[in-house]
Amino acid sequence: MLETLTRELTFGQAVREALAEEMRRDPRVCIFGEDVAEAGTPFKVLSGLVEEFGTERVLDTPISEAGFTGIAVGAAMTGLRPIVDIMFGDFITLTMDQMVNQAAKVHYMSGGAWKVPMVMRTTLGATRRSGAQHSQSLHAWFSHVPGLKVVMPSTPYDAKGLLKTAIRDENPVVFFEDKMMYTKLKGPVPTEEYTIPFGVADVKRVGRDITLVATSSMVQVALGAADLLEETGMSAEVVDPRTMWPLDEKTLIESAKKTSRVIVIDEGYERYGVTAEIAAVIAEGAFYNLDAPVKRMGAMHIPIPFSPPLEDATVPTEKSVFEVARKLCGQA
Amino acid sequence: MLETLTRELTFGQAVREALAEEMRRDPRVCIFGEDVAEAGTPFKVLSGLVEEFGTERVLDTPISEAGFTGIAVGAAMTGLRPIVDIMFGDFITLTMDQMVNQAAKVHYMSGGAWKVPMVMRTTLGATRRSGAQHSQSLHAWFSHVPGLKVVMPSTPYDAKGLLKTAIRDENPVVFFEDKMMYTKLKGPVPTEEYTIPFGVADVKRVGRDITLVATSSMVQVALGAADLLEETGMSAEVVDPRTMWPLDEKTLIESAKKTSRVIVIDEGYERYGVTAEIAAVIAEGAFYNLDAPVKRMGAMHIPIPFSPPLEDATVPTEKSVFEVARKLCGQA
Amino acid sequence: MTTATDKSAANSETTAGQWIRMYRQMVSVRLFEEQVNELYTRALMPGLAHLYIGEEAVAVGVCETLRADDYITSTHRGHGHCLAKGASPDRMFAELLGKEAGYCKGKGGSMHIADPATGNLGANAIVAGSVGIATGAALSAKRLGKDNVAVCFFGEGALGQGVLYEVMNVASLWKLPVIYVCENNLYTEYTHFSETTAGDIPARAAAFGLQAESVDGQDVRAVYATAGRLIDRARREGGPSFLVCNTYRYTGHHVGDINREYYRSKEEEKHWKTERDPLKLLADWLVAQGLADSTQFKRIQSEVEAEMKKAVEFAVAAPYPSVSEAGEDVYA
Amino acid sequence: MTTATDKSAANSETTAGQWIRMYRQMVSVRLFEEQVNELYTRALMPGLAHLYIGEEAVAVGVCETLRADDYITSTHRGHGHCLAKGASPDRMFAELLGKEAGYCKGKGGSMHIADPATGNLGANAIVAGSVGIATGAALSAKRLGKDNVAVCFFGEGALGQGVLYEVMNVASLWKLPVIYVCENNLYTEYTHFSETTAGDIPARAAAFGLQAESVDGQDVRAVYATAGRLIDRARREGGPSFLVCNTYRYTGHHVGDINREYYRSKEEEKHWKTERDPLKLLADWLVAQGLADSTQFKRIQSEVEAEMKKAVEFAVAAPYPSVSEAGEDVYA
Ligand SMILES: Cc1ncc(C[n+]2csc(CCOP(=O)(O)OP(=O)(O)O)c2C)c(N)n1
Ligand SMILES: Cc1ncc(C[n+]2csc(CCOP(=O)(O)OP(=O)(O)O)c2C)c(N)n1
Ligand SMILES: [Mg+2]
Ligand SMILES: [Mg+2]
Repeated sequence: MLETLTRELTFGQAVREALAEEMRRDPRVCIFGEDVAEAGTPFKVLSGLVEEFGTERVLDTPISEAGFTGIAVGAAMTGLRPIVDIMFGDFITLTMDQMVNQAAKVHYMSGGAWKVPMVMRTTLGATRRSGAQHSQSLHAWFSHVPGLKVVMPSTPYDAKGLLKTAIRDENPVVFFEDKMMYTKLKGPVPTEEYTIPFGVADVKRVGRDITLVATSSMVQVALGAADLLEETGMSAEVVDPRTMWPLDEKTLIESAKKTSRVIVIDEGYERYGVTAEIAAVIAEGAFYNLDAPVKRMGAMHIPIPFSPPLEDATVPTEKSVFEVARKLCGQA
Repeated sequence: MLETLTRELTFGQAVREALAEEMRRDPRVCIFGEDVAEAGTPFKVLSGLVEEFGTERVLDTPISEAGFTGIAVGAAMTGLRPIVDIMFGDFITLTMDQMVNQAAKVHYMSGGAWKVPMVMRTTLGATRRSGAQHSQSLHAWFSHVPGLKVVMPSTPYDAKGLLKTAIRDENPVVFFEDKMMYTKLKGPVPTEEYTIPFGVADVKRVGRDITLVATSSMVQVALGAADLLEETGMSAEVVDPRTMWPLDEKTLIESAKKTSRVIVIDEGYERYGVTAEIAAVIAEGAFYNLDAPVKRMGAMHIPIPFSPPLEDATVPTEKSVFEVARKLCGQA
Repeated sequence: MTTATDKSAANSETTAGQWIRMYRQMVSVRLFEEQVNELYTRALMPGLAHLYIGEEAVAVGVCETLRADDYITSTHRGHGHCLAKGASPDRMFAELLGKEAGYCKGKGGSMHIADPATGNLGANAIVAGSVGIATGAALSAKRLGKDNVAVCFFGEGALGQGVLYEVMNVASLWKLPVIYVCENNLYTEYTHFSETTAGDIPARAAAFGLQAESVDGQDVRAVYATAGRLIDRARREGGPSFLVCNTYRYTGHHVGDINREYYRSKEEEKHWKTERDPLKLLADWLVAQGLADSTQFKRIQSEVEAEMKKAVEFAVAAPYPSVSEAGEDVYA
Repeated sequence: MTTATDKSAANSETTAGQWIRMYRQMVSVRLFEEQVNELYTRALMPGLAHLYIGEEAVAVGVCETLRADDYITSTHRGHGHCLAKGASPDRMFAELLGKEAGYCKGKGGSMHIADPATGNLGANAIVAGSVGIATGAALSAKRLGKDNVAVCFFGEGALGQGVLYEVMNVASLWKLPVIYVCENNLYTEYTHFSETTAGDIPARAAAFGLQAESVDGQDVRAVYATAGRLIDRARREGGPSFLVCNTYRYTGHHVGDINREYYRSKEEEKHWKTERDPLKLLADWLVAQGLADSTQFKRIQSEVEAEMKKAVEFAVAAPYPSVSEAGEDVYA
């Protein structure tokens, strides 16, 4: 294999690069959303795209999440490959009908006659001091809906490779980006073209004593916890499913069988959240190999409070994961 | 205790009786929705209410699910106790912003200053030949949202008692009714006033060998399966959580500990559905007592097809539950 | 209100043959729907259906001005649009019966017929559910440099849904080739539209900058002329428009809605059927103009009757999909 | 457009003392916001805030015509509404800093201040998120036989959201005492409103049967007169209305939006600040009328400055809530 050149990119830069490359590759790809053009979104993730691709392909919309998502569905059915930008994941509430009753079902209801190759990019994650309506991680809803695919990248590398796959997919794909990572997380990204297939979990760290299944923002938390555990002589494996649907059950179960102890960590609300599905899958699939119950760590089951000390308490941290892991292994 | 008179009511009659009684009891209670007044809804569940309470309290709205749900939130904050009627549970897609970003969070975001005593009544359930946009069971979404309570009655008795509790609750409550039960399911309902507290599971049938946790429409399926199992000498316990939130974890775990085998049955999509939460709770809480993995049976992970033979295949049946139970107990 | 005396291009060029073709199309829709009712009463059709009888001039008048590569989106009351856009009755009946030979392999049913070959993006069981799709199709046409247009049919009940205004705003800003056709048949299910619709209907669209007109929806010549003008305008990049067609459904909201006197009088129904029948109005005019005589109408009637009978037989005899197909077509 | 020369009741009865009170209120809003910016630049405030500077005449002109028991709902740019409706700066600053002493115990933050004592149903971080709430409050007022009204403030960006039209339709049908106040400050985040708003703004409301007017939002006397008239009308059961206030925000979309030249010119900003300043316009008029002189304005300025300084000190010194409070106030 050829040596691959890589650079360090931020998460936001990796997303932008994926978009730019796919827009160059396929003239049908276009972007709509609020303040996506000159402003490049409030997160500045799209900066520069309108300059390269013009306002015909990077379209500022009114504040009409349902409307422009619905327009994307129709555009996708008829020859474009739209990417809609939903600024805060909390606003997907407004798009549920278009995504769930329309986008997700068109292909099936039409007996395969029509298809909807669109991507919704949106955000998740708390601790930004943005209050209860700008801090939720609502990916569990879309994960529950047949006909949609749900992607949750945790590194710049994954973000780029998975977003390119999403754009080329023939189905509606929802792509959740942790808003705190855009500028804060850097990582290596090859200069060469690559894509990452859906449904393939990534073992972010190999370990022996416990498996930490973590998604999106929680992958770095899990890796941090694994470092802390290592200092106490424990070896943690960190597995990132990367896509909620399709879900790579096999890799999750294999890791659980190997380590016999599992914590599932996700930033969505814990109750009826994605940790429940993943825990249930593992508890069933690795039933005869588990030495302890599968633990789940999600956001507290409360609206996200604004006040910093309260907000910080709602989300799993390296320390809290470390402590739960120690306890689960009978070390505390 | 006095002897209580009971009659047989249909599920729909029990719902109507609860509404009528609470409207008599509290003049602040009012109903809005589409075709709720003279038409009494397409399911005829509200027939007669407008005649008794007038169009000031039973209000026909435009086809504006988001709009009238939002109006209910504001009305609830300022002195009314609105009940909104969302005809098909599939249309909750349109209300997610009002329910999740507004109703569920007002109390918390205001530091307890305002409250939102409203009820959303809606439906779930397939096999009505209504197609993919009129057959979903989407209660998992609301169950995931802190600030909401979620109720899923399975009998006329429970429907009446739980609905009265919902109307008296000071919080937004979502009440899911299986549309197939309205006229098809009859059961005893006392003539005397009663309410049923939230968060208390009901053991619908006591058993020994396996626990069938079932919700809403699936309770009758589980009871039927239990009958079939009995014929083969197996004793199944049927536990109905009745409210998804608050969830009576204790009763579920105790039953699991007793029988050591569990199937969780619900008509929502299985993936990332409520079966996942319940299975995860039981797998954790009864970890040391389970003789087999917790099994989950939900709707197939596909949009609900119209064609009868296909639609029938999407939902758990007495027979399929029976078979899974036999297998789980090593009998097949 | 535009009348048939309009001297629009579309109208003046229309030949006798075209009017007779439109007459036949209207007969087809009516007889198709009569067969649907028959299938329902003979308990051969699963579920319900919403008949278009009485409104034939709208679908036919509009669709006759469209090309095969123009798009339409339709509603729960969609058989008329579907047929008028060119679908064959046999595959439509097959779909209504949930058969493999149906347009959607039986997965869609009455409310979801879709057909790429005739530009039918799909009927929709969500009120206003397709307004985004139609607008998106118009966006594709514009971006891909084609001169085709999209027609979005909906009942006046859809005026209650906010998403309509969201997409009209965008269509107006982006000058998209889309025509919103509002079929005002006076009722939304069981409620008169005046109870749910404030203000002035065309003014609503005009306020968003759309060209807005009203037409007698029982007069196919008027519909054809006005729709033709608006469609032509859209094709020549004149932007979106809105057309209210005032019409009436002769029968119930759905096939099971038999006793209707609590929401509308028999006299009212009779008035429309006898005085305002679109087939009769066109036939009378053709006769008065000396363009056709009653033998022609009789021949058309019996030809179409035979065609429908054959189509029903085909559908009744056709096999159901095999259960294994339930899991197909979820993802493209 | 209504001007200050209107001979409305509200206006002619207004005394010099009232105008001076309004001047002081506008100064309070401005100085409050300057302190917010200061707190942000000193890194004492968590998150961001959206300043109301430049728009003071709208909140003050409207709220001065309201009673304490009238309701308002507000937006992400809500400090001005809150203060004008009677909130105290100290508890507001405390809320912005996430302190226990804040209006929402620190759980809400800048975008969620709510206060039953002053009829403030809450600011809202969802664009158009409170339109249902305000309309529902008006419904309560009407049903409970009170004569209070609800005012719904929103930016012109909310015109993109369909739910606004849904609730205006209902308000019009049910003749609810609600006034929709659209603050057109020309920009939605970083995009000029003309790029996202088709047609004619007041015509949109008029088409739904609302009384619709526009007013110079920099002229507090004009706002006061026109709002007073519409509010009075609502109170006397004249139904809902819609008031566009044409205004401008002097600073960025939020405190961090410093470099704005890519979306608007410095000249434009300067023009509004120097020619159209609401404080200056009122002061000049008061002087011209001989109702006040510059010493009075100076005194007001220094009194308010002192008040704000004290309020900030209170807030900075106030304690955070204890972490255990995170779990409180989720359910009432
Ligand atoms: C979002 C949504 N709400 C409610 C319904 C239930 N529903 C089906 S048809 C209908 C009335 C539609 O009236 P209109 O749009 O005038 O069409 P018509 O039936 O008169 O052709 C309603 C309320 C629905 N299908 N979708
Ligand atoms: C539903 C929703 N979409 C997008 C946003 C992000 N957002 C916050 S403020 C804003 C612009 C609002 O503009 P406008 O309504 O004119 O109010 P202004 O900021 O000018 O006062 C946007 C798009 C949001 N908060 N809610
Ligand atoms: Mg209608
Ligand atoms: Mg603005």
